Amino acid sequence: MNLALSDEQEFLREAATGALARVKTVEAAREALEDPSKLPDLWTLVKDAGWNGLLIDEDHGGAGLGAFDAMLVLEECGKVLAPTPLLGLLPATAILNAAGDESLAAVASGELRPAYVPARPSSDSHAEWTVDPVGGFARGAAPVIAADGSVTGTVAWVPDAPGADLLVVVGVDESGAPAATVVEASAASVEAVTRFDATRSLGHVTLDGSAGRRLDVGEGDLTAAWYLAHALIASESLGTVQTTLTMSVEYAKERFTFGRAIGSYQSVKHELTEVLRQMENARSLQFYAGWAGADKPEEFALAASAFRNAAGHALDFATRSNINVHGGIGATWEHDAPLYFRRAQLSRRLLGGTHDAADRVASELLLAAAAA
Amino acid sequence: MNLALSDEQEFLREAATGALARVKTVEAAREALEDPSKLPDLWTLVKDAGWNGLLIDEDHGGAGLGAFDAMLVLEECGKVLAPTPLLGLLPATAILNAAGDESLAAVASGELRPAYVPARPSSDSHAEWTVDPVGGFARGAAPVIAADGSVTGTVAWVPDAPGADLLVVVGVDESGAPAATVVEASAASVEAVTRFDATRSLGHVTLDGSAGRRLDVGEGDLTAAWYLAHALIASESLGTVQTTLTMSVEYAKERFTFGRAIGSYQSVKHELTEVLRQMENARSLQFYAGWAGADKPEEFALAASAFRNAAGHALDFATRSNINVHGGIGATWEHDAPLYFRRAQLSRRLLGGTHDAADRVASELLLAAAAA
Amino acid sequence: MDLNDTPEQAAFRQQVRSWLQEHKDQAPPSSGDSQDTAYIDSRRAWQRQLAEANLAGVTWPSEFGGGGKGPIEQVIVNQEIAAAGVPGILDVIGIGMLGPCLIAHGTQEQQSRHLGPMLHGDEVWCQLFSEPAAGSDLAAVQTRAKLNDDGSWSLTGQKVWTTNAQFSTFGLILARTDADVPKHKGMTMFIVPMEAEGVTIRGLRQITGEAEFNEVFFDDLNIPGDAVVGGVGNGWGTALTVLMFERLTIGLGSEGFGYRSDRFAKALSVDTAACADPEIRQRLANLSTELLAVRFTGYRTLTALAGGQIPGPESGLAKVTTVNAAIAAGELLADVLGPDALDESSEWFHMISFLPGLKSAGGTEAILRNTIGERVLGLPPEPRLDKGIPFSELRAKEKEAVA
Amino acid sequence: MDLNDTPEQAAFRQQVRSWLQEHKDQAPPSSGDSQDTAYIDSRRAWQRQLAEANLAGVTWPSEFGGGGKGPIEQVIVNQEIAAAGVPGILDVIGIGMLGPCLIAHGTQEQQSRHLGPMLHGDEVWCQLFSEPAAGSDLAAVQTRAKLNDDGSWSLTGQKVWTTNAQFSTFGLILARTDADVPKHKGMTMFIVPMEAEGVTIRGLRQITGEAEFNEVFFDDLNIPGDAVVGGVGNGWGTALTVLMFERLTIGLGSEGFGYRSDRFAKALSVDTAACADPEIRQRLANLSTELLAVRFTGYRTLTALAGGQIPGPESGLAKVTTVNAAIAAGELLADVLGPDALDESSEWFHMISFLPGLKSAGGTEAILRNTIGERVLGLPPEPRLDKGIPFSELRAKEKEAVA
Repeated sequence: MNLALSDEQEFLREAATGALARVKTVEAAREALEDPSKLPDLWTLVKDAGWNGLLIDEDHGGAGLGAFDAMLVLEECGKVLAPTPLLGLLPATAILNAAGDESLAAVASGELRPAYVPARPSSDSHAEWTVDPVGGFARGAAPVIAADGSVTGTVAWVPDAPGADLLVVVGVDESGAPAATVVEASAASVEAVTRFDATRSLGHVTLDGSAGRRLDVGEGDLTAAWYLAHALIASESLGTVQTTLTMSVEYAKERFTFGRAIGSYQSVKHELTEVLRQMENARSLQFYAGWAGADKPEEFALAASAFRNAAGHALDFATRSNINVHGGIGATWEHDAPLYFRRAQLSRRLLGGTHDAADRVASELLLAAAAA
Repeated sequence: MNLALSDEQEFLREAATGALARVKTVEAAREALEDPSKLPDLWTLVKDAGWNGLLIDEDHGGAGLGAFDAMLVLEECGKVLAPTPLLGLLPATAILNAAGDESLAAVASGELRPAYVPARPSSDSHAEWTVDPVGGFARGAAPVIAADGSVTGTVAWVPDAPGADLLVVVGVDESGAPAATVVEASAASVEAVTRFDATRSLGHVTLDGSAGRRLDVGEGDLTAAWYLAHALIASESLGTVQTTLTMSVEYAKERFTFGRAIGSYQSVKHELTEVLRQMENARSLQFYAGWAGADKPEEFALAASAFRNAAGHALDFATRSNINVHGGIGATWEHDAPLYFRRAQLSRRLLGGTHDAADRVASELLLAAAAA
Repeated sequence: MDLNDTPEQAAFRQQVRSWLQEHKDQAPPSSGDSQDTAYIDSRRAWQRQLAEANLAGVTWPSEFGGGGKGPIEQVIVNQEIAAAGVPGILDVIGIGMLGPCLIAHGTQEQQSRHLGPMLHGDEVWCQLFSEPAAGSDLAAVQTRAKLNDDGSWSLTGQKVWTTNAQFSTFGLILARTDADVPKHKGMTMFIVPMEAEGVTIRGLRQITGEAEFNEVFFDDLNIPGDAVVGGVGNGWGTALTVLMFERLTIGLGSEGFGYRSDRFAKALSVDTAACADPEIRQRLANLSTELLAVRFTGYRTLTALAGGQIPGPESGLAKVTTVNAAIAAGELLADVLGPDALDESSEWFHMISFLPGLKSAGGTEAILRNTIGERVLGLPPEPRLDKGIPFSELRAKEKEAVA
Repeated sequence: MDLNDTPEQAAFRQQVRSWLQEHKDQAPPSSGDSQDTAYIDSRRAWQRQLAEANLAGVTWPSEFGGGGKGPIEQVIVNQEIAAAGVPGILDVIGIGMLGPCLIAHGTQEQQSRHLGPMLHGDEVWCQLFSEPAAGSDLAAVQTRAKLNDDGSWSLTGQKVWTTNAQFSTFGLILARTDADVPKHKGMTMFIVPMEAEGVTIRGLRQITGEAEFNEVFFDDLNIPGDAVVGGVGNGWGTALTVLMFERLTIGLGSEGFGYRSDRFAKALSVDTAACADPEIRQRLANLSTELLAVRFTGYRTLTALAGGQIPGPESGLAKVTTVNAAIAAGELLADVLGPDALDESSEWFHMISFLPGLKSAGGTEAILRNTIGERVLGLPPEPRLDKGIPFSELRAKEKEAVA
């Protein structure tokens, strides 16, 4: 029984820290709010690090690593708000890899960048596969994929869709069964949208009988991709939480009020201890998701959903608490704290939302209980 | 614009405090956990104070007072966990009074004690009138009242039903429209039940074609009775919150740890300030319910539901926090703190539950928004 | 218990209403760009009209040009102005807090020179208390006023969170005049000219992107000796008067910054999926319950005011409740409406972006809860490490603690 | 990253499992009345069997009769015992915390006299640290041990929250031997006979109605000089060792007191109305997320232990998480099942009634968060008013402050 990282994983993490440290990503996150062109293009950095091939088998030119390794990379990206296209890319590569698709070599080499166009698996409370709508609380219908791979439907708020070469679209076939197809970006319409957090590239994807290559994948692969995306956004959130906790603790030691460092007051001390508690819980669930992803696939849905739920709540709490600890100055444009708050506000509403991840935890537990 | 109590109301409150002070109700609340016979019978006290006739018109022998006056009395009862039958009695008298029923004189004189057998009005999310079930989350069907006043159905956890002479049953007629009938207790089966809080007399009422006198009341009267019951249990809760806050504050001044009174620590100070905040909010909503009850009937449902929601949450928070402030000793059998905790645990689940009161707040707001 | 007007109040309300009916078309829009001089001028002009109709400074004594009325009448005016959909006075801070302070502590010269132009909007005022290192701990101000031989003062330092500074003529500033006595003792209040040389005003952008506050820098500004308000060394006492009137103004203000449950319910009511979701309903219900409570807490405060009582620190709890309920509302709305609720064009963008800062505006929640716990519940105070220590030593201690 | 056994661990697990298969029918029921001597005796006998099979004191050095194994093996034993549905050792406190303390600080005589009978369940031990006025602030103990001329000690005072006192043969007690030095300095640890004259044990009933703890009164009890453990005046250091082993035992314990999400889900899954309610689902999900996290926090702690690290104060966060999640579970279950969930016959009665007390057991959440904030996050400490002051003066100060 051992949850320690392997040497390779430690190295992967350090390499990521080092590579990302060479770009002023946090500064860019603020500047891009007013001038999107200020956002650095990290695609070359991603390719040089080989992250695009992380989940692709070695015999297809990838690194053949696992979900947990991908989580470690996303965590480092989250620490510095790095605008990498990995959240959209990695689940796409996982599906292509499962299908042994012809595009794998080009994807592993970085010639082609795919993006995952997600669909939400059915659950005990929702019989259909669904997608995120542009707005409103009702779920959207999943795209319909024909036998020839052509696909029709609309999926909103797709991470990293703008600029992608390939869209790996998850939807349902005529019989309503989950299916996937890979579409040339040129065959689809992708409306680029950014909201509140300039570092997050999103797209509204509209497919209108768009030609595609039907992928030979099973329901399990498509379900796994959804939860992989959850584990990745959760890891990214976990990284951001770590950064804000460090910021808050430093400030709480230096800022004085009524003759004492504010960190000596229980109100501040206990709030930061609560951030630590939530962060450590999310960290523990990251191990759960990593372990289940590798050794216990039947628990991956529960583990990844619980991880996202915990990390999402931790991110909401930590970013607000970071502003509180800093006082008024922490809510000004020039301060970094609001950038992490912006990240939290948007992340919370992507990929079904933290709220849906929680519902999945209930779904998995209730199904297991009924089965037992 | 003036929310001050009238002199009569101040007098009513002081009289209640004085009358209840003559009985060791809190001590009895503990003893009755092991020996129910230790529970004092406060019926005579109630009659002497004239509370049984509080809501009955003067020309029927009552005091002709309003909902707010009744709330003030229940608040005093809540402060000392007094086991009066008022929660079940007062809404019953309100219905009988609206119907100008022949029993009013006997009820006002205290010869007969009625109990309200409640039904929950329909809402935007539930089209039918329903009742509390014995167990489980699904709502029970309201009793069916025939044209001749006879009634069939089961209503669980009815406050103060055991020992009542008359049952004022709210249900629906054959057409599903709300109706009420008054049944001799002897014509119904009332199973006395107590759970966790020995001061709370409850009954499972089963009516099987029980003969009754159909009451000439409108839907408005029956809806008002439901919300009156909410305003009363909320007032009772508010009283209990005040008592626990006083206990906690006193202890926090006297108990020392690490060389300081525990009340000087922010963790304790802020928790008690939070109890104060929730208590004051509930107090404000008590005024809202009192005002709406008298001058703004169309807002009474919203006001009473919001009041119960606020007071219910305040009671949960205050009774737990009272135990926390007292530390381990506050969770021992001989201490008073657990008695208030018991009250909170049970009250939270009666009359549809705090949870349903909150749903009503949403219901009223959404209906108003849709209408606007 | 009665929320209706007395006959006198009803008559006053009618009179206010009819005046507003007559003049409302001369009113500028209720909101505009606070950087736009033309808009601000229109608001000045409108304040002047209100003042001439005795609808500004309603509670000011009539000898100073005010309405000489009570708090209820002030609320009636606020309610009618809101109902008429026109803006109220421009200089809420001057008329609500600083003018009353001059009336309480100012010299006759200060009163006759300043109160008229303030009331009529000719001269807007700002409050210069907070500093980067003196927020919740206001008595820690470092802005220094040095007495010159000619009896004038030289003012140097930085203030922050200053509303309206960009178009103010005067400001009331709390400055340290003696650093060798304990911190509460060595301060003095001054009137400062905001358009003078040596005063630099810089907008302070919030998360919203708007400069809702300012930073104000004083570089050796010379101010005359008769600019002292309330006496040299009495700055803290004078400041407390201002803060008391601030609570009073908030107490009289209409409920919570326009964060009203009916607005939120309206936005959700159009989404049938959300309306049918019990969890969404519980969240709407809980935050609405808090906001409804705040409304009636306001009426309770007003009842106390009308009874001649001054609102105590507990009135700060209404702010805590309002801010946290509005934060919950922002989360709920964005969860239901989706990321578009976060767009700058969204009705909710400003609320969601502004609230994190509002949470610590006017003192952090922690300090507020300390004050209430000690002054209202009578709990023992925290150990204070800054009591009785000369301000200069205190600063030195902090510096070394961090080093 | 791997949660599976190594070949050696698998072999050990197999060996434990087969022993348990062979002997499980000789085991008493896992739960029984702790006031019932017959039941307790059956648990003693079972512990003896476990000890002879090296399944008690797994991590004790073999020279003291222990298994001489590591923490992982201890967990494997715990897991297999749980899986076999048989009770574990009776004297968790003795074997988990007090025995290891004697091994660390006891004299050779104390070790050879006590460890064997403790291990075999012939003599159960209890921990006598907490007092009515010394809970979170353990160093405030007032139980007094006076040195007699013959070198023996006279012990007088009251202890509280003592588990197993009613059937313990010995106790390890923290007593004040010098009140004229600062509080952490004047304490000493002793071994006390629990069945002697001058020891009164009184059950302390909880909200559940059961006496899950005891109060223990010492009235001039005479104890020999060689009953001192770890040296006179070193009581605090000795106590810290016990507390460290307490954290370790908790770290190795199976997850949170049996408060498991699958149990709660099972109870809800039969109520279709509840299962269809999004708000109920969110509540189940959120508390379950916390409990799942605690399970893997346990594995992380174990990884650290296996790597030779001692669990730090942060491990206390798992207790906070577990207690609060279980409280949320109790609220949820009773909301769904109704008042019958509060009946003494209910599966949930004990949890709902016991948790309010458990919240402050072993130190309040506030003190725990202080410790973690200071020791883990490195935040500055609270001002301490009791530092360096002789204990006797400290008590006087408190008395006058309250008066």
